[in-house]
This record gives sequence, C-alpha cells and structure tokens, in this order.
Amino acid sequence: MNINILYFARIKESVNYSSENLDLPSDVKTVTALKNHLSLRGENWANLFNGKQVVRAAINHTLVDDLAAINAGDEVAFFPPVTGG
Amino acid sequence: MNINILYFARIKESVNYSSENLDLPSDVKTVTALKNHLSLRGENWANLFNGKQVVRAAINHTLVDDLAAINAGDEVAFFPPVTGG
Amino acid sequence: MRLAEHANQDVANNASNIGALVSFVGQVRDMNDGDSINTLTLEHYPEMTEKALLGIESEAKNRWDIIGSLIIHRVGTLKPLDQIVLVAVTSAHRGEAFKACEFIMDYLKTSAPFWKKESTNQGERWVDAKLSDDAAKARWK
Amino acid sequence: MRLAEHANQDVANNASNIGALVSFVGQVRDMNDGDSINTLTLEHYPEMTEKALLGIESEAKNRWDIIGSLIIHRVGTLKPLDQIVLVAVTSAHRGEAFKACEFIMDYLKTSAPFWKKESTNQGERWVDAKLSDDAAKARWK
Repeated sequence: MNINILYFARIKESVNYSSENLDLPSDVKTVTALKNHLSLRGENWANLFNGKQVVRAAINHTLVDDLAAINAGDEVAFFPPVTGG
Repeated sequence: MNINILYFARIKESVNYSSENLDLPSDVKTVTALKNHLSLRGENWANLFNGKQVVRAAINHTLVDDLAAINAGDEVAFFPPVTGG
Repeated sequence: MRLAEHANQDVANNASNIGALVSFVGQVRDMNDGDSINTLTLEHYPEMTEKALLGIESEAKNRWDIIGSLIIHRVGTLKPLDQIVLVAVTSAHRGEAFKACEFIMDYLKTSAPFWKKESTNQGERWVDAKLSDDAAKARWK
Repeated sequence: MRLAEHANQDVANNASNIGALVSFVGQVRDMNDGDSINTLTLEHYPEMTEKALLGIESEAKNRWDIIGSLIIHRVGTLKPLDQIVLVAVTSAHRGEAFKACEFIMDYLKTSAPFWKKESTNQGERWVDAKLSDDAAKARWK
C-alpha cells in the first residue's frame, strides 16, 4: 500500500527529509512495523527509531501509539515531543 | 477618648450616618464595647449590632475582630461583608 | 467614574525576562439572581482600598515568583458590559502568573472594601457576599 | 510571520452574560537555560494544528461552562519580547474561565504540534520538552 510520511523538527533534520510518498511491503501494517522498515535505510534512521529518543507518531493528524494500524492512503507523521505555547 | 467612625453600604443606609466624631466613655475600649455603646442609640442601632447580621470592623484601615482595642484618634469603620471584584 | 488603581510594578510587557502575562477582566452582567440589571453601583472605602490592594499584591509577590502586577478597580455607577476590574500579573513562567492572578482576584473579592448595589426593575438592592467567594479564598490558606 | 488561529466562538466582550475574561499571553524571553536568545523559530504541522486546537477548545467547553474561547499561536521566527501565544476564555463566573484558560495552555504545551528552535550565541538548538509541562497536563486527568 501507498502512504505519505511527514517528518518535523529535530527528526526532519536528522533524516534530512520533510516528506515522502512510500510504497510499503504488505507486512508493514503498524507504526512499529513502519519504524522497523525505515530503520533499514541506514544508521541515522536506525538511531532515530532505536527507542533512545521519543518519537511521536500521528496518523491523519491524530496522535497515535506504536500499535496503531496504518492503512492505504494514510498520512503518517513522525516528530519529537511538542514544545509550543 | 475621641474617635472617628465611618459607616459603609447597607450599614450606612440603615443608621443613616456616613461618618461621625464621637467622645467615648472611658470604659469603651474594644470594638465589642463600641458596638454595645452604639446599640443604646435606638432600635435600628440595636438591630444592626445584635449579631443577626455580619458587621465587619476596621481600625485605621485594617480589618479587625471584635476584641480589637480602640485607641484615641482611631478611625473605626463598620461595614457589611465586601462584594467587590 | 473614578478608579481605584494600584500597581506594585509596571506590568507592561517590556521586560525581556517576562514569559507569561495572565489577566482577568470582570464585567457587569445584565442578569443577576434572575433579575435584569439596569445599573451596578460600587461604593468603596478609599483609604482602606489602597492599603488592601497593596497588601494583596504584596502577599502575591511573597507567595509566587512574579515580576509585576496591576489592579484596576472601578467605583461609581456602571452598566451591563462595563468592565469592573482588571488584574494583570507577569512572570517568567505561566504557572506563577495563573496562580497569582487567581489569588489576587479571590482576595479582592473577600478582603477589599468594595460593595455592590444593583438597580433592577424591582428596585435597588445591595449584593450579598457569596459563600463561594469565601470558599475560593480558603483554598489559599 | 504566519498565524495559527482558532476561535470556537467570538471571545469579544460584547455578550452581556459574560462576567469574566481570563487571558494568557506567552512571550519570548531573552534568556533560556543560561544562554542569551537571539531568535526563536516555531515550526508546526498545519493540518494537525487546526485539529489539535479545535480538540483542546472542545474539551475545555465540555469540562467547564465557558461562553467563548480564542487561541492564537504564532509560527515562524520571533525575537525576545514578541508574543508567541494568546489564549482567552470568557464565562459568566471567574472560576470557570481561570480553569479553562490554564487547561487550554497546559494542553497546548503538550498536545499541539509546535516545535521551538532557539538561536543563541552558541548556535541553534531545538528546545526540549519539559517534564513540568507533562506534570501540568496530568493535573487535569
């Protein structure tokens, strides 16, 4: 399935991407699986998702946890804890 | 001794005084004693100080309780519970 | 319309260590206890008001790390939609300013010598003090 | 400088059932963690911001009897003394507006997709989320 992924703030800078359109293998069906899939891209990706820093995820503009299911056409976003206000 | 007395709000209206200068008998030395002394003036004064309504007192612009001592030259004020803000 | 005003320090947002400004504005409502309000008249005890407002601001500064505060309280005759009171507090971080602003309001309601009289179609009446205001003040003991 | 703004209802003080207006303004401080701040840049996730602010205001309306609310949050590059955020809440009585305004700020700090980057004389750095903000949010559970 095909999804859009957005990256923000510190995470955008560490992976050097702000957004991408990606075709996922059929076994990548959750946020955790997507993180593992992206970690295969290299050291900076692996470091990002190795659990040592907090990476929040949103699907279609709603915060989700790592067990959340991803569906075709979803907009998935990765970002650090928010610091507005 | 001689003191000034001020009356505010509902109390000012009920005794029909806003302020007065008064010579106190020598045994009137506390707020309670002053209330009893003023109660001798008539029914509206007695009703005011009979304990059925809350009458707050201040001496020289500071809230005090009924045991507070009164000294010559003091400004004593009587008023209902405040309702500003 | 006269003003009773006290500022323990300029509350203007021109100090670069200020991160938070919390303000409260109270205004006259058109209804109270089921009756339509035509006017609201505030009486006060001027010399004591000054001392009371200073004392409340001073206590707020003792309790919280605030930078400045301002209290403006109107007296005289007001009508619905008129502003009665402004309390503004600045601090580095928001928690202090929120607490101090609410504290000042709770003390103002229960300790500062102001009295409200409403004029309604039923005539004039003094506003009674509210138990809920005493309860609000008691939280800060 | 762009604005992320949401108002669930006009917060103007022109409704005669309003007795209280509580507002919060956050502004850029000139020092943070011991370093002098030259600029502060706010990044956000626009589509999610809109949804998050609506959700926070809606939750505040569910919890308290408030009349109107307004949130304005700046994004882009700001400098010390610039205002970052305004939250304003109106209600009939002050307790509701105070609580709702502080609730909205606490949720804004921890749930709305904004990120701050500081430019100091030591270079640029992303601001870390604060445990104290999580604690502030947890009070409302």
